[in-house]
Amino acid sequence: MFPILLSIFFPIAAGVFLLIRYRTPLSGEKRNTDRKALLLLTGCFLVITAAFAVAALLTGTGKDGFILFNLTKTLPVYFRIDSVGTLFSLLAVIVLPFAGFFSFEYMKHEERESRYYGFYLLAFGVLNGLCFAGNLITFYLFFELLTLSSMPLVMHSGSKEAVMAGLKYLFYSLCGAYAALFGIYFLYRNCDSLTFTAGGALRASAVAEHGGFLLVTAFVMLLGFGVKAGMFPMHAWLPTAHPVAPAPASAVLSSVIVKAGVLATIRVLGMFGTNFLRGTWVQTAWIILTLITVFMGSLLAYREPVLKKRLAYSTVSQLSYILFGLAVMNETSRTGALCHVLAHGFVKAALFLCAGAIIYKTGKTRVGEMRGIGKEMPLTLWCWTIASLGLIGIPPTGGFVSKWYLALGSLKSGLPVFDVLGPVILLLSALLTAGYLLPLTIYGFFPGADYDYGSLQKKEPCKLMIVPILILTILSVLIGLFPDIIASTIDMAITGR
Amino acid sequence: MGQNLFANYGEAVSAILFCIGFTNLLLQTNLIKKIIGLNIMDSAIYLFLAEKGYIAGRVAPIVVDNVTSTKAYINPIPSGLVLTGIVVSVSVTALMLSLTIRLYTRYHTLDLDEISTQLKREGK
Amino acid sequence: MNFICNFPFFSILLSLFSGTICSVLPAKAAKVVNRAVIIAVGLMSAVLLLYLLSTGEPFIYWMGHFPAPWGNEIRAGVLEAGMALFFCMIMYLSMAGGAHKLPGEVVESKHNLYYILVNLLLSSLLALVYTNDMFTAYVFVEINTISACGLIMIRQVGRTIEAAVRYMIMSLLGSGLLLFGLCIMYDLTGHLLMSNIKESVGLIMANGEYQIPLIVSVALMCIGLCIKSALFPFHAWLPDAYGYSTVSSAAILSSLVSKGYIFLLIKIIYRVIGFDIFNNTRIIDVLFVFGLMGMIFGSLSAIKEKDIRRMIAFSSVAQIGYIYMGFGMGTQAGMVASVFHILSHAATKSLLFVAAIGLTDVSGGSRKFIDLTGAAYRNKWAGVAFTAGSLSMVGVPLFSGFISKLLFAQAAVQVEGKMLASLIVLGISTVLNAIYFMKTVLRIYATTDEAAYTGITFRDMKAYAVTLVFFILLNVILGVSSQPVVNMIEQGLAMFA
Amino acid sequence: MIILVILIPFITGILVPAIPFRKRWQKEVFLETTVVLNSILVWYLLLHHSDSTFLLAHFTGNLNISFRVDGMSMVFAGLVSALWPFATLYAFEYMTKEKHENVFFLFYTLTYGVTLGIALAANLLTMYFFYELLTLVTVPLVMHTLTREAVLASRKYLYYSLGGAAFAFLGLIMVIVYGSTTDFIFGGVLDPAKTAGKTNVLLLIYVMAFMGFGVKAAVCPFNSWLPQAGVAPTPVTALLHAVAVVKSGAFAIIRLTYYSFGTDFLKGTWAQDVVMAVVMFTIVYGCSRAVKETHLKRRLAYSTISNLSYILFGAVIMTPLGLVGALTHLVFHAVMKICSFFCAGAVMHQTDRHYIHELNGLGYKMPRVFGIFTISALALMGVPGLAGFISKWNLACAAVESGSPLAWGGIACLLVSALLTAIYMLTIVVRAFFPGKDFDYSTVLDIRDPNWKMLLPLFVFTIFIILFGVYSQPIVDFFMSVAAGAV
Repeated sequence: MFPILLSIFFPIAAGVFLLIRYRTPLSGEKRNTDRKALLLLTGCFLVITAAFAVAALLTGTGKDGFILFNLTKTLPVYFRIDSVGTLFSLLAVIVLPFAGFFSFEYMKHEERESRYYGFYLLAFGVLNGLCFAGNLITFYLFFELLTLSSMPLVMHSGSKEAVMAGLKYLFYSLCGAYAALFGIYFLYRNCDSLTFTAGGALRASAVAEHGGFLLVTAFVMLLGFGVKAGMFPMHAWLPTAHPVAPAPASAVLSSVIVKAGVLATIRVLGMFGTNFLRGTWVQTAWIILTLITVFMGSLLAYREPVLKKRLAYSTVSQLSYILFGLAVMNETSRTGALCHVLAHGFVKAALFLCAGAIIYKTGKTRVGEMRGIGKEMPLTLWCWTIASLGLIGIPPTGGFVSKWYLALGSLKSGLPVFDVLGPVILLLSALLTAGYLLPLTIYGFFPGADYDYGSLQKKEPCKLMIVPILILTILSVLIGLFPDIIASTIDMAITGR
Repeated sequence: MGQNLFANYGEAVSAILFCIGFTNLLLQTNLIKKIIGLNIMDSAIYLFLAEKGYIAGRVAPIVVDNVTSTKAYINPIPSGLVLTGIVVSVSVTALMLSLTIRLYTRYHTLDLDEISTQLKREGK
Repeated sequence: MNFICNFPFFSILLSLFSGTICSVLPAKAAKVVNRAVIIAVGLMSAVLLLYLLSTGEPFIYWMGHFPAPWGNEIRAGVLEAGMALFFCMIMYLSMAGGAHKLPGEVVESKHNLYYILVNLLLSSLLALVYTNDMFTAYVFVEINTISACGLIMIRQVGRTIEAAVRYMIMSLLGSGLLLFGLCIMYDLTGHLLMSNIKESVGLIMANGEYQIPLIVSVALMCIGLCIKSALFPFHAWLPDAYGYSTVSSAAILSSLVSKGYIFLLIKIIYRVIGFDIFNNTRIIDVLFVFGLMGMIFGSLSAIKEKDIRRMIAFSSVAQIGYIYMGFGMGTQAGMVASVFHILSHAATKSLLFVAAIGLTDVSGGSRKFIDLTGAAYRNKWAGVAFTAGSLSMVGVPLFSGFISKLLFAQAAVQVEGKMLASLIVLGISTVLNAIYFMKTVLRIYATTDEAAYTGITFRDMKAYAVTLVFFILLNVILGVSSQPVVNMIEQGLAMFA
Repeated sequence: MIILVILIPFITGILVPAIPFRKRWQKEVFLETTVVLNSILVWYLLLHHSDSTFLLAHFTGNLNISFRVDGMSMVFAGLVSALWPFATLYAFEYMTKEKHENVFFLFYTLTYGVTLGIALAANLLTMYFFYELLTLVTVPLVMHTLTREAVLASRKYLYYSLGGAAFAFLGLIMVIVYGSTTDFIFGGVLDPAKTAGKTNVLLLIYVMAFMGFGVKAAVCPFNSWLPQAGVAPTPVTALLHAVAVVKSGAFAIIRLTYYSFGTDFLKGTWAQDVVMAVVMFTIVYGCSRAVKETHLKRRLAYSTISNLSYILFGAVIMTPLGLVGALTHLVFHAVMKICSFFCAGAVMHQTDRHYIHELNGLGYKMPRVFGIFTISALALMGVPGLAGFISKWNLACAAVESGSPLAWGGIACLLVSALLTAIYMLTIVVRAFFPGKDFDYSTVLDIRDPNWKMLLPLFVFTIFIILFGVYSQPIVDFFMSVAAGAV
């Protein structure tokens, strides 16, 4: 119980502490400019939080769940660790500290760093809460808080575009959250409790009575949470928010925070039960949407010249791989989906950090300008290349494993049309992925004969930046090398506990 | 209906006269004509009363030759009413005429609408 | 026969006689006589009222001791005595409230004439209230008209003379119709005393002969009195007459003269035709419709008005509409409400006229709203009084207007076909009332450049202020302890039958 | 005892201009003490109430002015008396910049008494009486600055309120005539024997009376007075136009619906559908206008319009759960909105800035005020863990429970409105904290947080927002028992 609570509330408290302690001085106050102390504190806090979270996962105290307090009699704030939660928590625990360390260097020249770190910690705590939430209300609580605490990260630079992008992110997310809330109200009425239970919590009598309306509700909820996961037609916030946010924030946003939408979708499926939804119009509609997103995202990314925006579109596309896996609703595809959560998480974090490093060092944002970058920052670009391969799905990276399962699941599903169409589109999209990721490698290492080698400078970033990138890249390869460990965890996730 | 009208021609005439007087009083713009209308209207009513009070073949209710039977005389009350009414209408007419004089000395016209427009022009 | 039974006769005679006396007295003495007579009559009426309440029986007083059907009669019941008392109170207060303005409004040499007219008016009103003879009623209606006309034109300005002429013309039309109707009635029944006519009317209705002439005669009388009391389409004369005459005249005219006619109409309805017979005619529907229209259009005209006195005058049109609506309902409750409204409107409207003059005085004599800005600060008493009057008109609880509204509404609910119409019009009319009265109230409390005018203190206008206080008290008493008054009205109406 | 709590503010109010205070603080102490004492008295009264009715005066017939404490009165009187002392404290500081202080405090304190009168009224007539009175005593407050704007606003306020009361009056008449009594009895007082065959007329009148009382609760299309009335000093706008006055409208509607006409009579009729549709429209309309509005207080006023209709939405669901939702939002919204209004007032008082585009960068200069503003904004949006979530949850659950598709549509309205709330509230917050890169901080150099008199109420309200958000069980339980007619 305590590790869970600590993993949630310690970072929140720490974040608030940073916000207050290092706030912008009022007129007449002395400015507190001790940057080193701030970084040190942040670093410690990040590590401690991660430690708490790992402890919570390892000790297994949260398996039985516990109620923290009751909002009202029927609305407990309830925490429980299950395997899906474990998986997502694992991702957060790994990505967030490293991206945090990366920021130490990256944020050097930004104003109001304390605000960034404060909200960063807040978001960390909230993410932990999200993963450990044991019922829908608790989940919703942290879901809202996640939006609110990550919004300042997007807006951080304070430029007009950033503020507008932050607001766009906020309103899209809230729109989705409220759509989901609509469903929660009805679930509350038609379930015995809002606690996550395997195989659906709907009352049989309710299903019999207004099953049709419940299907609508389910669809609304899937759409609503889908906003966070960038599902078409509500994906537009992603490509706006990512380019303006600081790179480490984009990394976290893209690799972890948007996964909250995926987690939410899994929870919704859990509440309704796949048996209730399988074969209904809801499934069909959902699959169509995900496939559109997969293809469209890749296509847009392919046409996008700005690097970070290209990555954002890529995220849109990749997340819908996961959603597609969930929408097919059989075990194989689900395994694939969960695998892809991890794979994409590590890869995308690595990619964004690479992009960040490049931008930080060279100030170039467009792919076209980055000719010859491999000569200047070879290590960074190697990492980029390896991670890219993971995303495209070249064995032995993690991406290959997950896409394999996805395609397999789809083919096994027996759905009309989509059992084949799905894998075809996934393949097409993978081709496009190669098309938009690899040019940087190619032009970076092979700038062409007319490239002016004379102006080359050594621009490899410092260790604080390169080490996180390296680790994340290695991880993305590792999960491909040892898929068994992952698969067994995921199997556990599917079977229930 | 037609028969009744003919039989009570006096009343019918007085009603018509009343209407004539009424419309004159209401619609004429000239003050003097209005007052004439007023008098026609009042007279019509007196005619009506007199017509009602008179019974053919009887005499005025003044006792002569000690005939005390009520059958011999007409009803004296309508006549009394007519007298009272005349007094009232005379006084009212007098008041109206005096008002007319005042207005005429001020505005040099007898047309009520004209007076109104002049008043509006005065703005008070 | 008890001595008290002489009081009605005494009061009529006293006021007539004092009128004659005043013509030879100097102005000061005339004023004293006038006041004394009003008080004396008021006292007599009060004693009479107490006597009647104690006996519980109305009595008939034979003028000159000729028995019916030959003699002339006076009849006194609770309602008559109460009305007489109330008329005296209002008249006294109105005279007192306008007294300080008199020198400015009327030529010095004509002051005693003014008091003659007032006395004459009082006597005719009393006669209208007490008489049991139709023709006497007609004669006093004319006397009333003449004296009212005199009161209007005593202030010698172009507008008042013109208004007097218009008033005269309309009144003459009305009284002509009344007289004609009366003659037909006499023709049909052969009687002039109300009680005797009623018997004959009963017979006529029972026989079925001469019904149409009877209805025609009733209609003629009704229309005649409606014209004289300024029911909606016949109100053209009213704003000028009330708007430009002296203060006391306006107060008396609006609150007493028209009410005298209305009271006569009530008597005709109850004592001559019979309540039930009257209600079976279509006439009440006509009265009802015109009452409603009066309520709306009177208020609309008032809203458009830019002159405070004319606005109050137009408001009278609306209020008379209320009274006729009560008649139109054709129930006992409606009648009670109407009678109560006669009282409440009389008390309120004279208050408003008197208060308005206080406000215009401190605004350079201008009656335009724009000049009244902030007047309530310059003359606080008048401001408060005007506010109280307005609130009563709008129907705020604690003031008399609320009770009449309450009674009207309660009465309306009991009438099947007319309920919705009357309730809705009542609501709309309240809104309209609120608009123009509250506009004025806010205007007089809005700020202004106070240096432009000099304020008035209590010391400058003791009599005036005291009058206002009495007026307000009267309003509040009617509003708070209305039950005895209502009981009295019910008792009085019962005595009519 | 009951009459005392209504009279004390009256007397205090009248004494304020009458006593020649030598120093300002003496007046403050006097006022604050009496107000606090009165509030304590009210709470004592509520906690030790008996069922007896206190008859003050007899009107005509069976109509009288009388007072009684029942569940609803406890909710409203408790709310009002809890907020008033803080608002008064806040007003002391705020009014240092305004003129005619004595007149202000006279009417401000009078309003306290009148509002308590509404809360404690035992029958419809008494409530109507105080309802009218409330309009009258608050008009001078709206008019306070005496600018042209203020006069126009107060004129509109008067027209609307009195006009509304005129139609509410019709409802009163119906209850007098068709009810067995005018007293408030849970479940309604209409006499079935009398109403037979007159159902439709009664329903029509109910709709009219609803709209009539709805004027004060700013139901569309009778809402335009509220934003205009924002010209009043902020303590007035905050306390009256976010709590006392507008909630009186909602309170009156609840009384009318649950205690006079009765839900048995109204539920499932066309009248319910009509009023629910109106309310739903208002919810969305108010929010949309708030988004468009650029003046800070007016934006909050539009937000109030929308939120009041949340309360009414709960009320017109006409189930006990709906009433619970309405009551929860009645209380919680009061705290949230007064908090955000006080923040707005603090900004205006400290900086003289009234429009939202002028708020750029103030967040760093007034961190406490804007921090609290952020919390109240989040609460209004309905973020879980803060008060707004609980009330919206109760409302939505009641709507789901009622099973009527229209009410389900209402949930959608609630959610759309929540999104719009986020837009209009958070843009302010974002402006304050993210003024843009090229923002010139020298323009906000001398601005700082207000002193403790203003901050203390803010902090207290914030604590309550959070407290209600995380631990609302006892109070919701209490509402449950009220809604079951048990108290």
